Amino acid sequence: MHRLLLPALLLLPLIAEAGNLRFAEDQAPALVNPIYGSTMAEARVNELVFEGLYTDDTELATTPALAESSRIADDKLSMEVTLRSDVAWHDGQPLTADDVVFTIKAMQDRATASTESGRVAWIADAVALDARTVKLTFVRMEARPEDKLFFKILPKHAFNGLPVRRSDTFRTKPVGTGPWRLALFNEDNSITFKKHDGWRDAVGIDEVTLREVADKNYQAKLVLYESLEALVRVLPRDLAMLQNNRKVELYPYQTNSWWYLGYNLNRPLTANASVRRGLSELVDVDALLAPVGTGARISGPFVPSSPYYNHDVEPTVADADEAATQLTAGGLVQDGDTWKKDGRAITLTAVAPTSLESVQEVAINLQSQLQSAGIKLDVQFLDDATWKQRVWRDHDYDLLLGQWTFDRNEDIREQFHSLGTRNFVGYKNPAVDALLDKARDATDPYVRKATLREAHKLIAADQPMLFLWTLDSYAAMSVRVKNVLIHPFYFFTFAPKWTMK
Amino acid sequence: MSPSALVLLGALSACTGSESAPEGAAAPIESSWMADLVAAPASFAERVGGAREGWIALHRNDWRAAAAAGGDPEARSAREFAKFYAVLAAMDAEVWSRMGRAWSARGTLPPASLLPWLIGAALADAGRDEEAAAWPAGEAAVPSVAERKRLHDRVRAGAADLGSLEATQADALLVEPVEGGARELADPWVLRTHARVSRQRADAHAAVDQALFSSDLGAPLHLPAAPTDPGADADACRGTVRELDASLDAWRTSASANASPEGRQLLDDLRLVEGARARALVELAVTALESDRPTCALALSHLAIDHESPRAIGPVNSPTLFAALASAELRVGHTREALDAIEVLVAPWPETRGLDETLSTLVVLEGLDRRGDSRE
Amino acid sequence: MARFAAIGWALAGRTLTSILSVLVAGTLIVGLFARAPGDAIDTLENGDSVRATLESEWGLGGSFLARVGTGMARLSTGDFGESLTYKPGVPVLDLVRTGVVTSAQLLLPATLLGLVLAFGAAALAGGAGGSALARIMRLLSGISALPLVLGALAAVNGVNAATWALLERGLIDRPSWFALPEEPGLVRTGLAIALLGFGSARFAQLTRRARSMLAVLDSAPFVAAERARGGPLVPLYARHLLVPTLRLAADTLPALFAGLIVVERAFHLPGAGTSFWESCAHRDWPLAAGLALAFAAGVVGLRLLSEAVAVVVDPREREALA
Amino acid sequence: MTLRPGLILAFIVLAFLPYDPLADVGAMAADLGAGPGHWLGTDHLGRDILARTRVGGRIVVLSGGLAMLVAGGLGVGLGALAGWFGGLPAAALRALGGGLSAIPSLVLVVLACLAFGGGPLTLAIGCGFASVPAVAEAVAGRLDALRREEFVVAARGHGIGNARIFLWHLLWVNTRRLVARELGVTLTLLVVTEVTVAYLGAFGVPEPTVSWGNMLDHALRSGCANPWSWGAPALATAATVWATAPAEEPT
Repeated sequence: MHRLLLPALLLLPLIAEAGNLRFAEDQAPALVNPIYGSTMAEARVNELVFEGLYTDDTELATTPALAESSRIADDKLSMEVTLRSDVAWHDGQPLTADDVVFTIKAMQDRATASTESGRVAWIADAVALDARTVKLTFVRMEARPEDKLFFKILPKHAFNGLPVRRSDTFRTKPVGTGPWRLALFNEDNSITFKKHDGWRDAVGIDEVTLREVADKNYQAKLVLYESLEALVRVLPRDLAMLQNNRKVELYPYQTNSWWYLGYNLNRPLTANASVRRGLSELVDVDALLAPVGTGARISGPFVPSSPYYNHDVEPTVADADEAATQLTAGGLVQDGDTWKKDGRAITLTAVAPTSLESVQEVAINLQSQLQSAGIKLDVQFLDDATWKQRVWRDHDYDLLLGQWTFDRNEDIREQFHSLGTRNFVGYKNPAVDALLDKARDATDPYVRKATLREAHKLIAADQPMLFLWTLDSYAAMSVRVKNVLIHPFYFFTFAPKWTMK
Repeated sequence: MSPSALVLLGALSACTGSESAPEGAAAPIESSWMADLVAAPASFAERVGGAREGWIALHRNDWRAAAAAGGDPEARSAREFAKFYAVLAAMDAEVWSRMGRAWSARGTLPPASLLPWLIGAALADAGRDEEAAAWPAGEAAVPSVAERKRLHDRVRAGAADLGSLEATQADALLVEPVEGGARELADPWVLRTHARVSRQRADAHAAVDQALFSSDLGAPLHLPAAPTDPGADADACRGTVRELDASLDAWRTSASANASPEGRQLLDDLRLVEGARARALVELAVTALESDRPTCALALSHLAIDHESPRAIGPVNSPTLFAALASAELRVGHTREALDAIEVLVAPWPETRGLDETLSTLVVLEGLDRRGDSRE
Repeated sequence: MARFAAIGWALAGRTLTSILSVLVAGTLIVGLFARAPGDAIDTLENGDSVRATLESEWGLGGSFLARVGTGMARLSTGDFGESLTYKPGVPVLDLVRTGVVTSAQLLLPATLLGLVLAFGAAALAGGAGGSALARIMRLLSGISALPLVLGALAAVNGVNAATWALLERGLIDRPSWFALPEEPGLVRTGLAIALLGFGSARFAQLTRRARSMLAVLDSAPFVAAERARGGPLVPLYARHLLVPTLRLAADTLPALFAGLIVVERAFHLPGAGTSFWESCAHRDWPLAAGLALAFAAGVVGLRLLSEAVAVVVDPREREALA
Repeated sequence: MTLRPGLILAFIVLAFLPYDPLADVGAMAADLGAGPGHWLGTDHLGRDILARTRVGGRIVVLSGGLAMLVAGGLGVGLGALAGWFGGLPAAALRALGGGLSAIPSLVLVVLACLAFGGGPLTLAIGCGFASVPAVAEAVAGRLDALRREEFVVAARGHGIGNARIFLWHLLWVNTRRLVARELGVTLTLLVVTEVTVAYLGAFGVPEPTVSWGNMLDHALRSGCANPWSWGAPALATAATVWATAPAEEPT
């Protein structure tokens, strides 16, 4: 019975002191360890507790965090990073170069099985020259390696060597260098963080508490009832309630996420491009969007405000006749009011993740529209584990309703390159592959923009997916929280500057 | 957003939450045009007079229709145009400046391109001479660009009409072929030309006393004194907005309590309070931008937006609000969010396409080496 | 002595069957879990990149039968292992213990409340009777038949809204238990116990069983004799009701577990019910199997206990066994 | 309350009157209150609530029926075997039945939905299996008690074959009311489990099949615009549970 859980049984009532910021997550992180954590909830908690060599400044430009300075070698194949001297771990130990080397080696170690190893794949070797300098050699030439040194650093002394295990005692008492230290895992999955007094800068809020509120209906109400001071994502239907309230302020923030209806290109029916185009033209997307909330239609794999969005490509519009010609061209026959292939009525199976908010409403509307157009669609709602197996590995579906969220670089390579690890619709277009490679290597922003807009056009023409919409997302903050600056992806990067009245 | 389909906020919150109790002292709003209108709804007809359509268009922030209606609405819309273009012109110069700085810091500026000359031209045109000095100046090397510059000079001198610029807005100023693609360069003068011409037109109109649908709330609103620590500026401005909200809530409750049913309907259907509040906050945000307090301008713009239709121009969200928001986001360093705000203006205002393109190039430039990440 | 031996043998037989039952339950649980699509590795973000290493470490590789084999092998040697994805690395026995302790604080009072309500209503109905009382009883059992989900959510939202209305008008200051389901406190636990004991048609079932038990006793000859002698009826009833009530409790416990999961999720109470539900969603089969087995063993143990008590207390049971 | 056959017939007929859940979807008619076109108003997707509550009965009839069939068939079969022969089969039944009944029925149904995918079929078979031990124990107990009764010995004396005694005298005459009560409990179990599983997560009856659990879950999740959207399914569930739970212990 590890020590920490026992005291939690006392469950002292968590009353709202002045310095206690309470925020809600749908699900508390199972593990507070950056080399294993990768859901958004875990990324936000890691932002409170750990630090990387570099981070974003308030103007979202790369700025040193644990690193004091760095020197890139002339051949751009290696660099030397000098660490700050005034940094202490939460348990008082000083930060050393060995910690940085240990973290990189741990993430690259096979037996550790770190799901974040992709972040250090570009580092060939890491050597500690002295207590405060690390020499990194790269696999390829890197123009600005600092942009890729955001991964969080772990204390070597808190582990007993490699391989690192999920069940190491580190999980009961995570140690970082961040502005808050993890004080207590509470019984009801909430986590309490206390200010790290030895941090290199002032921390405005004494205590931060993560509350696990699985039922989204309560989250907005708890902000109204002043049981929570911050809500990371407000549901569209709660906007009106919170906008009226003078004790809460809404902060819009940019997330590059869009919904799509994917076609399985490995299935004979949906492998045919005209069938896909026909199906897309049967769907009235604006009617699907109505129950979900405010958002904007898209015609390709980018959000409309993205630099790579090609505005010359129009979103598909519901057009029954055009759909009919496309489906007939695709080899389907319209018999009465149902579509048939080789004499048999068309029945498609669609899968959707239950964890996606309002996905049930969208699926029912979609079924209703396709049924009145003569195509029977049955939808299966899968929980996360079944989704991964059915969609990511077995590709066992005809249609797929889902959402992708990208960070600021909107790198669609994994989704649309024929070798992409997340290209589970099975999309292969050599021209698009060439464009994606060119965009990745381009050093001229105009060229990258033009290339990816061209890719947008080609992908929209191939229609591997019916691109649906992007939704507006908001965070809600109590007015008692002052000086609020929200990082669009990691949310808490500037939290040390926040204060509470 | 058609006026008739205005969202009645009260109905929505009945089920999921309760109205917050109003508090805060009454304010001199009683002497504002809103108070007179609600007290005597019948007076709306004669205050609007002949240009009824114009005033309705002004209420919807559709300035072109208001200008076409002539009379007072035309004068008021001319002033709105001038303010709108002034904000955009200043932002345009800032985008060119930041792109120039970011690209030269990276050291990969294409030598054979006209881009450096354009950056210099934009900065010089905006009067930022010491910055322009670092960039190539002199005659435009490409004849079509020089010809465009002369067209702008003629329009600014009044020798040519603004309409002649319309034809040029459809595509880029210059398309430079580059290895495996093309570089579409935007026109660096168009927004300052619009700003100057609209300023001249606004001054030509006599002052308008009719304050209907204006940002005048009885007592002039002032920016709070800039605090010593720039970080706390946003909160100081948020404080001003909270005081304004408190007095607006107090006035609204008392006004609708003793107003006639038509007065109350006018108040709710036309969203008079939300509209006037948004206009007042936008005016404050523009002043904050001019006095170089972007974080304050950003806070004011966020609080002015009607979150129910956040990407549509209407009685609450005016074009200047989006311009001020984009400019504030850019100056605070949130280039991507600035692009998000400008996006709303590109369709109704084609002359902003050039600014949109240059801004999107800056966004790409800043993230060129970042490692992309995606999640379901 | 022969009689004692016979009883001993019979009880030993019963214990053997009980152990066999727990094993049957274990195999069923592990089998169903191994059949489920998607495994613990799938719940990890980009888990596929580390599938090979984790599959061998967590015993998830191989065919369906292989997975059931490893699962049963580990369980039978008492090695419940560690939670894989819900609370990575925490030994399953710890989680089961804390879960059962927290849930017991709900289950036992709820069962008690259910029985007290049932016997109270049964005694009242049996006594003066009269249509008014019967109508109230029917209404109560109707209300208790309302889905527990609705009762739980209505309770939470209703109590919150009422308190907030009072709070906003300044009539009361902020109670420490406000707002449900977040803040721990007596109101939250009390509501949970009341709903669990009374909800999902529990009232109707228990009252029916209680009334039949009382009816049997009322007509029993020795009770009539005792009443004729004017002696104290209550201890007599108590002695005779002990065994059937224990058996009734043993039967209601499994049914209460369904209500437990709903109540724990609605009131955000961290008990065995929430842990079980989360471990299913996370495909954390060691924890899910551990929890389900603990509960199965608990139910079988309680049944065994009620039989043992019956044998000790009731001579007729002893005869039946011999 | 003993169920009058007429009531059951009306319930079944009402449930199976034609209704196309998908054709009823219409965003324009979302969240209407009770009105002329829709007596109980519409839900957040514009679908008529009265019609859906009525059609929700299909799951009760179909899945409920299947669950009772599974519970009845297996339960009576195993129970009769153990009751009639006693000894080893009785012990085997007690072990098997004990194991099955030790797992809470919701856990069994959830694991079945996890393994075979949610839906009315899995729910029915899951609830059926969860009720088998109760039915088997009831039947075995009664048969075991009756086996030694005089009238059985006397019947044998009259030369009536074992099979006839077993089938008519014991199974039909004496245990049918007992089995009916247990099947009533099975039906209650199905209705309650369906609502619980729909609220908890991914395993309920999938759209667009109409079920009270779905209706209740969607209504609570999408704000409480029209009170009937959660009121109607809740009342329907309560009425069914109340009706199928027999008031008195059958002798």
